[in-house]
Amino acid sequence: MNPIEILFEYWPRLLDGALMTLKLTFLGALIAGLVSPGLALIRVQAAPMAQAPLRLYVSFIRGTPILAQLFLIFYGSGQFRPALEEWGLWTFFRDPFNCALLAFAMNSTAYQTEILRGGIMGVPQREIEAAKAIGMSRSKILRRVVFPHAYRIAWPALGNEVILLMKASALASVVTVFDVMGRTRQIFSRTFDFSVYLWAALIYLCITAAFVLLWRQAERRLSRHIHAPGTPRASAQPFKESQA
Amino acid sequence: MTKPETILKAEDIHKSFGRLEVLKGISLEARNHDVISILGSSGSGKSTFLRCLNFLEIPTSGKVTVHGEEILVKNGKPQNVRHIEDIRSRLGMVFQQFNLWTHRTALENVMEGPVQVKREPNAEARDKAEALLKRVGLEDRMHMYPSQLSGGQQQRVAIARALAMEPDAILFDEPTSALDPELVGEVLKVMQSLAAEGRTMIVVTHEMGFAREVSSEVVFLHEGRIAEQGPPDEMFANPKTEVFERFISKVK
Amino acid sequence: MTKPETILKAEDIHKSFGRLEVLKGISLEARNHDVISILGSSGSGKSTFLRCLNFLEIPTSGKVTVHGEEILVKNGKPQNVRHIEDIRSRLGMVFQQFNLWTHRTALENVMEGPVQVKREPNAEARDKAEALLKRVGLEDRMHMYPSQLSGGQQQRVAIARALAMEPDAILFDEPTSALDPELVGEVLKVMQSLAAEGRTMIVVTHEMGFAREVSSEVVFLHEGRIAEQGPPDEMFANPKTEVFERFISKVK
Amino acid sequence: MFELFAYGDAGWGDEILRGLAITVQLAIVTLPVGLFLGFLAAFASLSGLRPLRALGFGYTTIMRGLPEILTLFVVYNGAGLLLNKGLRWWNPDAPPSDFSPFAAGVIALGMVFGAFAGEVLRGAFQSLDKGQVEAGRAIGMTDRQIFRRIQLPQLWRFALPGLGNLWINMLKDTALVSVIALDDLMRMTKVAVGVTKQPFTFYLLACLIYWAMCVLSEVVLAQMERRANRGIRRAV
Amino acid sequence: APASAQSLRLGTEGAYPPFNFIESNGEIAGFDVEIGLELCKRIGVECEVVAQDWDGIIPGLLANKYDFIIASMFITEDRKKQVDFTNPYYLAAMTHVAPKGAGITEFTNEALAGKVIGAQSGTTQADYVEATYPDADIRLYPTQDEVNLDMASGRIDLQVGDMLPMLDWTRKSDDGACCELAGEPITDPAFVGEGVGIAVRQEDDELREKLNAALAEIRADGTYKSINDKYFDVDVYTMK
Ligand SMILES: Nc1ncnc2c1ncn2[C@@H]1O[C@H](COP(=O)(O)OP(=O)(O)OP(=O)(O)O)[C@@H](O)[C@H]1O
Ligand SMILES: Nc1ncnc2c1ncn2[C@@H]1O[C@H](COP(=O)(O)OP(=O)(O)OP(=O)(O)O)[C@@H](O)[C@H]1O
Ligand SMILES: [Mg+2]
Ligand SMILES: [Mg+2]
Repeated sequence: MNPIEILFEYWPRLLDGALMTLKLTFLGALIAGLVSPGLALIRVQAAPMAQAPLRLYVSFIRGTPILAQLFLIFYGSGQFRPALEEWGLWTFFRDPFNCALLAFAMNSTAYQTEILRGGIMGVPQREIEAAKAIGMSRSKILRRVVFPHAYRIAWPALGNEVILLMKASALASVVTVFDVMGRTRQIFSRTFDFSVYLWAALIYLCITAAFVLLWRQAERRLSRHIHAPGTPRASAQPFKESQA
Repeated sequence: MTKPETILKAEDIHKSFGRLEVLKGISLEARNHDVISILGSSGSGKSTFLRCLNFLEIPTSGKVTVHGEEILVKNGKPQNVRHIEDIRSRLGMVFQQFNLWTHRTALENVMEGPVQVKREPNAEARDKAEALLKRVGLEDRMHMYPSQLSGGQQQRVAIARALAMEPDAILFDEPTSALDPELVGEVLKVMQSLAAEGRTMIVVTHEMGFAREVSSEVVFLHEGRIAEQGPPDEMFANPKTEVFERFISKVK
Repeated sequence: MTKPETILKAEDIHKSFGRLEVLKGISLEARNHDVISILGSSGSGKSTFLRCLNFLEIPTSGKVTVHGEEILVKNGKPQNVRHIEDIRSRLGMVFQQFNLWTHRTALENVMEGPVQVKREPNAEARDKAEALLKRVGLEDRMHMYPSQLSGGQQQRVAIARALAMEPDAILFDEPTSALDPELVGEVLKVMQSLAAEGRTMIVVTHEMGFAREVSSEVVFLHEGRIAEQGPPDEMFANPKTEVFERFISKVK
Repeated sequence: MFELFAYGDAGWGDEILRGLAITVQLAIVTLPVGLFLGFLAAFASLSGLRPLRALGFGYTTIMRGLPEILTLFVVYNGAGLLLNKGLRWWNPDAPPSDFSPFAAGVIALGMVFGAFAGEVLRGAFQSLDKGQVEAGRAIGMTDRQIFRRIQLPQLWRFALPGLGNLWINMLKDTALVSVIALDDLMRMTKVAVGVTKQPFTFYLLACLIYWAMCVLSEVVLAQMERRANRGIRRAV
Repeated sequence: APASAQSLRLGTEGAYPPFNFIESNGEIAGFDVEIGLELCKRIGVECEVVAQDWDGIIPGLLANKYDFIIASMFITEDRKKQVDFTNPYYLAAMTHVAPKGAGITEFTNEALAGKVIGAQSGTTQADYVEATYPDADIRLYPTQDEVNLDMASGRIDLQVGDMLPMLDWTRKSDDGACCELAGEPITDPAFVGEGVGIAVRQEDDELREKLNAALAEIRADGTYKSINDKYFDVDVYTMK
């Protein structure tokens, strides 16, 4: 078969896989995105002792292959089925999709936490003071000043992390979740036609490219205030951020 | 005009950083319509004192009373932590480096406090903010980001931001010293007009002209203590202490 | 002393960056023992000319002859590319920013050229380097890294590095202008002693004192051309062109 | 439980250690291959020739955008087929050639490492101070000498943190070769799980071993960075 | 061609007990492997055993990672397009396996709709499941070991596997005790084909012939039977 025929015959499966890849990536990144701000705050503000478990967690995630984490969660949970059933968690762990998502979300949480921590530490102290000076409460300062800045600073790194997550999601196929990679291997084991791998590569590259474009678009919106259009910049501001 | 009432009172403020005692017991009272200038050479503790007034620095000990609301500090612990945000919202502050929120436009900077802290409705806050920006001469710059404004314009936005909270008094920490000389004037003019309106202001400054002409009282800090204090004309004409004499001879 | 012979000759050097013509035909001849100071206001092309002499910038056209070895450039293409490294090794260069190799100690910086380019044996190069560092007053700093040295010390190492190649002439590009004022003296002293030894030197400088007292000839560049040229005493006493007159009145 | 990890026929200690040895071997052999490709990619991206630059850009961009496991499969399944097809086209009687999982692992991981390293090295080259190079030119050094004596030693300082991260990632990525039946640490763990039916125990053990290797690497890298920065920060 | 070589490489999977599996000493063993090694002996060559994941087992042969595959591979039309097979060295049937007491008796798409059914990816079992139960929730695993592992931990309701390994697993292993064979053996020739064969590259006719001859020899002289009896109660060559 030639590459075009392969595509004609198997595109529904590949599409199916692509949707699964997107679903895993999106949900994984989203869950991590919801959890990481709180954890990042702990990393910035909490006492060193209180941070210890979090640091251990981050170090473990960063120091172990995600494949191993995936196996640990998926097959490992099977070893504890009676206990998990007792706590009512087995229905969750029974589904391989949940296990894969859990692994990716935990993984991404660790990375996103560290990235966001860097962002928070980069927020200009002076702007925080200005917020204190008008009597804003701590939580408001976080919401209105700290996080908008922190996200702008962290944005490019967060984008990279999402791409890494998307690539990692290709491992889901080893625990029977059939993403692009899984579908590809399945088609290959049937046709032994190498070109299906090239189609898979193309799919991944397209997803990445589309994502990069979107992310940049968002970044431009987020950093409007830095390179805002249409005003004389040469004549303005002898004092910019950096000169403080 | 109303009869002068005490708006802000600081009693025996002490502040140490580690082993370094920067403020060694400062008391000050600001009544309605007072414009108090704080002078002193670099490192004498002017900024630290100002920041203690609205608890951006927590004093080591002392008492601050704003319009009846009082906070007592002992051993570096404010006795009534809840009131701190309240006191801050009653004292406007204008910083040397402006400290505008770079991710918000001029208008949004000014609206932020009323909407977020005082919970005013958006529309109302917007009207007020527009009026204030007009007041400081920036009606045509309302939708610009701080990075698009000159230093003098930024500082005027910062003043409008402080005014928007309708504070009982405004604290200024060297509001013109980060500005290019040619931009200083526009900010001083706004401050002068605030003084003329009868606003209560406490101003740390190196602008002798302002201190002499605008302020109702001058306080001279030296090594963490008030070395001299009084109406500007008198003080500048007859410096009583040697340190103040030396100071004015240097800065003129 | 030997009779003056021509060491370095530049003929009709042109240099453009894109459409901007920075050098519009400069010729210069340096004979044995000459110390030529190049003056000129910022942007007049001094650095560019100096860098053209040892082909750190490739001139657009012109001819450079060093001690008989000549390189002709036409349309931005040197006609004899092989000789470029040769010419460079015969002309020492001392940069404004010193440009010491940060990953090598002072001694290693000085030894690098003789060992790597001239293929001298290590031991010999080391002896010579040590002598040179002593010569510039750094015998006790030989094993330090550039980051551990003051600016003046770094520049003296850079001079020793240039000397180690036993060059026919040394080019200096504003060797003191990146230095704190208090460190300028030590470098000028070393340069003065080099001049006294009879070294051929071409120096881009803003140090009028050096230009007047040490150099045998002064060249004043203006907008990419030599506006005036001659012995220093004469030139400074009777500026012939208006631009040079304005220049010396400004820098004094 | 500890008899599970015993050394010898009964326990899995020896198998896992043997797997660990393969993992370490794979990483150590891949490193120079990846660095070499990284330098090639960096030179290509910095070259004055437009096609070469495009090639460098294409390689680094595509490789960084693909899942590592896909690269591994492409190399493992595809390269072998291609190789043989090519050989046969060139010489129909040629004996089919061999392509071991180890070689596939080295090539695939090396290509991934090379793409990321290319970017790290390019950045490092670009952050080198121009004056340092000019000083070399000014004493008549050739471009080769300048590269070897000046740029390369200073490059490490800028590139080391990035390369260190890549090394740790690569160490972890070696786990992927278990999927193509190379008997590395991860695969031996899988085998042990298959027999003992104790997935949690063994996968946790594998995680701990990888973790230890990464932490050790970090310690060594920190040491190397300190060395690379000697002479940069003031020592006094 | 490798048939005349002094040594050959035998490709197998190593995750398919009792046919091929890795022992706790790291050696690959099992019925397939023993038969394969015996055949080598008869041909008169040394054989090295190479483990290969199932997905890549045919590409591996084509890429010359080994010279023949003896890995319980069904002889099917699809595969014949890529490789050649020897005569079958045992007969094949597939079976359903369900947890004990699951009470699954009816094996139709309707009855099993929504059930979680497992199989090893890339096998004829997988093809069978996908073709027969399109409405079920199908899970495909890289190895049979992993299907078993997940069946034992209760993630799947039903699996389709090779008859013999499944018999072995449910009767002899601890974790397999959870489950039992269900329904009739599946012998549909569309899936099971002619039986289980040894795969060689299509150009290696000579090797194929030698393997066939050797197979007939061990079958005739009883060597086959003695190996067979180490693993199974029935003669897998005839399934009787
Ligand atoms: N956060 C801090 N930690 C330690 N020391 C501090 C801190 N803030 C200020 N100081 C010290 O307190 C002293 C007074 O500082 P302060 O900023 O109040 O002086 P100032 O009168 O405002 O001077 P300037 O005119 O330079 O602004 C200085 O010696 C300063 O170094
Ligand atoms: N690489 C370059 N590309 C483009 N223009 C350049 C380059 N180098 C120098 N120029 C331009 O050439 C002109 C002369 O520069 P040059 O550095 O020679 O001046 P200079 O006399 O040394 O000035 P200074 O005293 O400031 O060092 C300037 O207008 C400068 O902008
Ligand atoms: Mg101050
Ligand atoms: Mg210059």
